[in-house]
Amino acid sequence: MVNIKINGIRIQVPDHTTVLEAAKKVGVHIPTLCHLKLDDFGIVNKVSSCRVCVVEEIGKPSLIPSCSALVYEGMNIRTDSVKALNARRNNLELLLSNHPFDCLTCAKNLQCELQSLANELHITEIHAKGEKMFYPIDKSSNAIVKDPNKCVMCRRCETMCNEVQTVGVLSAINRGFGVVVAPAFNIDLADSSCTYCGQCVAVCPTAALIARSDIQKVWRALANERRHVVVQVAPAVRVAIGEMFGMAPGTISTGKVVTALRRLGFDAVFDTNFGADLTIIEEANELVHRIQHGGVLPMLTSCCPAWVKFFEHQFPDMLDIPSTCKSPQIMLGAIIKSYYLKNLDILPRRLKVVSIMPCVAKKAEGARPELSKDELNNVDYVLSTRELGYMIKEAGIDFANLEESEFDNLLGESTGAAAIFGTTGGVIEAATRTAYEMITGESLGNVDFKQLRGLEGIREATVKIGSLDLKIGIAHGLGNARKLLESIKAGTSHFHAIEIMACPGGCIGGGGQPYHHGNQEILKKRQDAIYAIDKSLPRRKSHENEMVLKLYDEYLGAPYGEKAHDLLHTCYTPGERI
Amino acid sequence: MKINSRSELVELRKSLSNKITLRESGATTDDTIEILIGMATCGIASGAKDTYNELITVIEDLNLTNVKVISVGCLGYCYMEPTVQVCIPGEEPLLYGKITKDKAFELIEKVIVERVYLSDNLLIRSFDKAGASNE
Amino acid sequence: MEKVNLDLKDLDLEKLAELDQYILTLDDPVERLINVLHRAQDIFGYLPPNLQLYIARKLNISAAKVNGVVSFYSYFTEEKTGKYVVSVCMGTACYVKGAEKVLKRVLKELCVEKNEVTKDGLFSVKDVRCVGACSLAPILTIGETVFGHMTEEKVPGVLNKFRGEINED
Amino acid sequence: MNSKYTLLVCDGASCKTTHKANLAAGFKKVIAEKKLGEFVSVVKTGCFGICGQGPIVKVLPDDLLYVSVKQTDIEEIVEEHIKNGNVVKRLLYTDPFTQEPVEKQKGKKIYQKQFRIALRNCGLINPEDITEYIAVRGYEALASVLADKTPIEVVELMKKSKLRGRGGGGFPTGLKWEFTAKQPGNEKYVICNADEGDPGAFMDRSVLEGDPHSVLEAMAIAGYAIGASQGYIYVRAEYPLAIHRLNIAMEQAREYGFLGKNIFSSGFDFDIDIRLGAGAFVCGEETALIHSMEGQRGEPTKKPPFPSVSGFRKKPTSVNNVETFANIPAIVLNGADWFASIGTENSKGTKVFALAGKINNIGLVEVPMGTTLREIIYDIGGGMVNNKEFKAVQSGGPSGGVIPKEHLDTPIDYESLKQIGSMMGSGGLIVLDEDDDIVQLAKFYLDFTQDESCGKCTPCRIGTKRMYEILDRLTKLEGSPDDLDILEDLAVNIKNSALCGLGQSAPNPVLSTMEYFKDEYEAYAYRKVKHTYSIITDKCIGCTKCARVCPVECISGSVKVPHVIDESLCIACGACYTACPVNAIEKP
Repeated sequence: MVNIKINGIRIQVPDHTTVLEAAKKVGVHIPTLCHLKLDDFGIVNKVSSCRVCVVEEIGKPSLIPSCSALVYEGMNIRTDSVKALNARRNNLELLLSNHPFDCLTCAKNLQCELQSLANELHITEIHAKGEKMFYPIDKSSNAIVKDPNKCVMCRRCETMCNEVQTVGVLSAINRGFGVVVAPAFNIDLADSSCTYCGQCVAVCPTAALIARSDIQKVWRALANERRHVVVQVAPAVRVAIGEMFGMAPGTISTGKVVTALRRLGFDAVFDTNFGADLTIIEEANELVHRIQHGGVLPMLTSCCPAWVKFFEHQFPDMLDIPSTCKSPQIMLGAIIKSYYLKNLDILPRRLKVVSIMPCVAKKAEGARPELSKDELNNVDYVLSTRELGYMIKEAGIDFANLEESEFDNLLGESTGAAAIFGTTGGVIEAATRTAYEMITGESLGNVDFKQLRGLEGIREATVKIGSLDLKIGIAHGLGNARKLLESIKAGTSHFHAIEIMACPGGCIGGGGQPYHHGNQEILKKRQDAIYAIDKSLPRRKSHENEMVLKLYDEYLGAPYGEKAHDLLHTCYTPGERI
Repeated sequence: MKINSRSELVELRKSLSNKITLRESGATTDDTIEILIGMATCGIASGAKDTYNELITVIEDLNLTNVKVISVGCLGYCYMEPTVQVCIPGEEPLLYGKITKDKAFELIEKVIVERVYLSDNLLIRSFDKAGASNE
Repeated sequence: MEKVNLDLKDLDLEKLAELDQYILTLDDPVERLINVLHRAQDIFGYLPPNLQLYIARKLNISAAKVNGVVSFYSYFTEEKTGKYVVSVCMGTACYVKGAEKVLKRVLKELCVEKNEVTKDGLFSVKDVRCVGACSLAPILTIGETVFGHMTEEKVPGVLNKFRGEINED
Repeated sequence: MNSKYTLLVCDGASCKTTHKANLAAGFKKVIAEKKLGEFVSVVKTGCFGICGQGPIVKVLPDDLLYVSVKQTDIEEIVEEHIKNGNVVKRLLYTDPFTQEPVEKQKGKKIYQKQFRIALRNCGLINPEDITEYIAVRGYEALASVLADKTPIEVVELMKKSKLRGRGGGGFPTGLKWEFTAKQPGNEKYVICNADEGDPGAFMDRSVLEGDPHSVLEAMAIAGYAIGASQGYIYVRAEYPLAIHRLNIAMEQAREYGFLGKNIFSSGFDFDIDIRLGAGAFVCGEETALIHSMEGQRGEPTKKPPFPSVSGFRKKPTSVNNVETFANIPAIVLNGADWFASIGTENSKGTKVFALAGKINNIGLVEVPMGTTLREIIYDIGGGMVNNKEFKAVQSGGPSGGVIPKEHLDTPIDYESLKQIGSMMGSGGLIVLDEDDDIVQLAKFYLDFTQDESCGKCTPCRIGTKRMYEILDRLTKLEGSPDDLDILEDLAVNIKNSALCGLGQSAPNPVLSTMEYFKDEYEAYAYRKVKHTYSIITDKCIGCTKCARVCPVECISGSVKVPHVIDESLCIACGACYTACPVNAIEKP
């Protein structure tokens, strides 16, 4: 413990406390911008570059950054000195002097940390105006829009892309005033090995990196009476969207989401969880098939499109180990475009499938050419959780007070196994529940495989299934996935099955979720809600989903069979690493 | 040749002491005349390489077997580059500036052969330095 | 946007072999990335994107990292240079003695902008920070040759010397 | 009479021609007559440089000077001094400052204002021949610390010498070593900062090119003191000759066993490797330098942690610059007290300056701390080119400031320079004369800084750009008085809140020029700057030279009639000003 003084207040704090944390303890607020702290995931962005959080240390000529300066015995800090306040204002003014003033039409309007700061410090005039940086806006990808002109060089995205996700697409390029965060040679994101995991988007304080908006396209589809527009909702959406309407993080709003979607004019509201149950049946069958027929092991899950793109670019020589299963959203899209379509009397083109996803990469997944049939995509438009929130707001729907309603029952039933797809460990737990009964032929009493749960980046567990010790690996965050993959490549790890999700925490922490601004408490609440849904459902194993069984019965035939392959499985293409 | 101890090093240095006393005061037991030429970047940029080559040529042409040309670093007189220090045994070493290629012959002829000074090029050594020869 | 050439097949194999050879001698080539880039620039004359990509693959690091480093340091050039690089020293000593005028005259004589190559491929011009030969200010270097005490008037003559060399070839 | 005298008799060109004296022959004759030949030798020497008082005779080993020696004085000198050992007081050199006769030459400021420690071997030894370095007691400092001192004693010696870092900040070298030495762990590093990025400074280059072994030796001493067995020299790629000579020196040092395993059979291992810079001024900052050595972008990180705790490869690292290292063998050999006896109270030893700009003797000088700028510029530097009026001297490069006339007599040391708004920096001194435009100069520096900014922190990345823009506006007469306030506010803020030392010092060229030359800024801000040349009618002799050189033909007038400049056409190129033989043209 060390004794320090902040604004004249004496306080004792532990060693290795930052000045910022210490100030918080005595009720002193210090504005920050580049600072980002996600302890649970081992992330601290400590570039100390924005100089917005500077404070005065008595006796030192230069101001110090409170977000990264550590306390020491006898330290005497003034956070409120004129020198510090002026520096903060001045630095914020400088950032604003190099920022486009299109706040009114900016995708981040009222969500922007820079804007909040300008408000907080009451900046009403920019004194030192001058040339603004100019780089073209990159709209090349289906998922992410990059506008370097709005970049404040906080480097959070670079930290996420390189240190957390180890994708290595983003770096600071050039120097001085011309510095920009970009892929190598400033090429378009679409030409890079970007996985569209969206973690950069999740942490960007401004609109320099945002998810591509598909709201207008969806409005247009809904407005066209000749279109039959159906929607599906991913498991992680229902535990996060409430946050956009002032509800507590982790509030389960499944029924309200369904009501809201109907009010927005969707012709049918389906549950991606149905697709998830379908995925489990296919995946469990594939796993059992591989184990029993000496196929390639381990089998890796393939639900996460960012993860798929990651291994295509980073491990192009290992494309035979991921499961060939499409993701739940695409499986459901494929079923809608075939099974559901056949009962409608419309031209295939007029059926539009919209997905509500917690994810940025799902936008790009929807557009992958191999995931279309007869030149029609399995999914047409992908909206993020945030985008749905904006649409609901725009339509004037009082979300918090909506009555609840049920999914359309044709493709609306789901089990607890599907619900937990939204969090790290969930997919593999769901698969284990089904594989257990498939292999042993016995009914599983306790479905809670707690050894698979948690938030550690890499987890290992062995599940006893009859005579088989099923070895399972779990990783979330692509950096952790890389470590696991490399150990497999090196032959040091031996697993039967591995689940990987690209985002820290899994889909609950997806790049399309309401901004959590680095508050990991929110992520924990979302995760708790996911498990609560699982617990509340009468059926908790995918193969007990009666609608899914009916689908196989009526339409698909045998799980992992010929028709299932045609509709529900895919293939992978090696990519370049750049 | 690896030096294994301080005493070996001191022995070696003592055997080399002529080199330095000649350059510092002119004292030496040898009769070799040394011409030191400043060959740092600034010297070279001013043409010291050409001067160096020319000096060698002239010395060979005149068959002056006791004159050695040694390239050294920068003395700091950048405005007078290329600079040359002539060390004649028994005489105070003298410094000359602006010894370009076309001055090389004159320098050898006048200073080394005729033993007179090139007054226009004479440079006043304006520094004292931390001693090396004292122990 | 102009498409960046990332085709590794366009790189000279012999030169690549020389670079590979050098990289093999390093115990930690990733830490010594800057040395690798120096050598690559020595061999190829400049560091085009596909060469940077090649180095990234070779060292198993991201191309963004390599490009981030290359674009940070002014010694590295991503553009092809002229046969002769005319470097006008813009150190303070040269500046106070009129280096700006010399630079302007060079650009005017060659009808190029900074870092641009003349149509005949003979010259490119860049400004450099202090060459360290301040007594000769203002300075201009072409290749290894240093021209001191430059004036605007001397510029055409100096350039002509190099133009002449070409005619003699 | 038991010692042998040497008489050094001035035979310099000046003495020879002005006095037509053949003193040497005269002395020889008298000595022969008195049969003193075996006790005294006469050596003709070159000019001593105080030709106004020549001819001069120097008596060794007494080391004293007789001035204005005439043929008639020979008898007395030989009889009194050589034979009887009495000094001939009436001929003694008189100190111009104290008006006292000087009996001892060395250690007193007679005519040698310079004292060389760091540059002691530059220009005197062949840098590519290790035996020449050995001949000047090379590697004896290393040998002696390995034989006689513990690492802690070496640190204590450095602390006692009060040597401070010569790269800019002036942090005490001994303390830096002590911090590094005290860190736990066996893996530590010594780094030599040879990234001399300051435009107009070239002392480090000179040391590396002229005396590379002194740096290698000092690095080994540092390695021993802090417990490191590996050193690195981070050197600018723009210094190919220095790199070449360092490589040769390292090879030879290894051959002699001064680098490598078990140096001087002491069990101490130390080796050195070179890392190249690639053209980034910011890499002179030690954290940026370390990142660059690790193959990263040269962006500084905040301190603490200091490199002495977490540096290269996150291990304790001591970073010292070339000139600092070059002092160290001399300190070890001559003792900490010797070093601490030179200089001022808080700044010991000497400092090398690179003199450039509008000064006659451009070059490197090394003077004891406490020497005044006037002495450096006029006594050593030979004064202003063309006898122009001195305006200011810019010291410390892009991190420093200008020092105007009124501070010419400030004794230079770390504190005094800081006090007058400049800094020691690496030691570049650019002398400016009346023709130099101070605002343009500030603009030049800001252009440099914003170009060399790494771009990491807000104040440096955007702030220096905005400062440059304001200066650009002002100099184009497009600015306003408000700009001056904004400029100053920006400067203060950047100084207070930039991330690294370079960013924090970037506004110095503006702050110091605004302090001393406020009127020049105001002239631009109020747009009072006349930007055309004009002819002073009274002085013009009508020679037509100006009219002939004018590129826009805006000067009219006939022969022997005062000419006139059409100010509406004048482009202020200054050609007429240069051409005018009678200074009849007035600058804008």
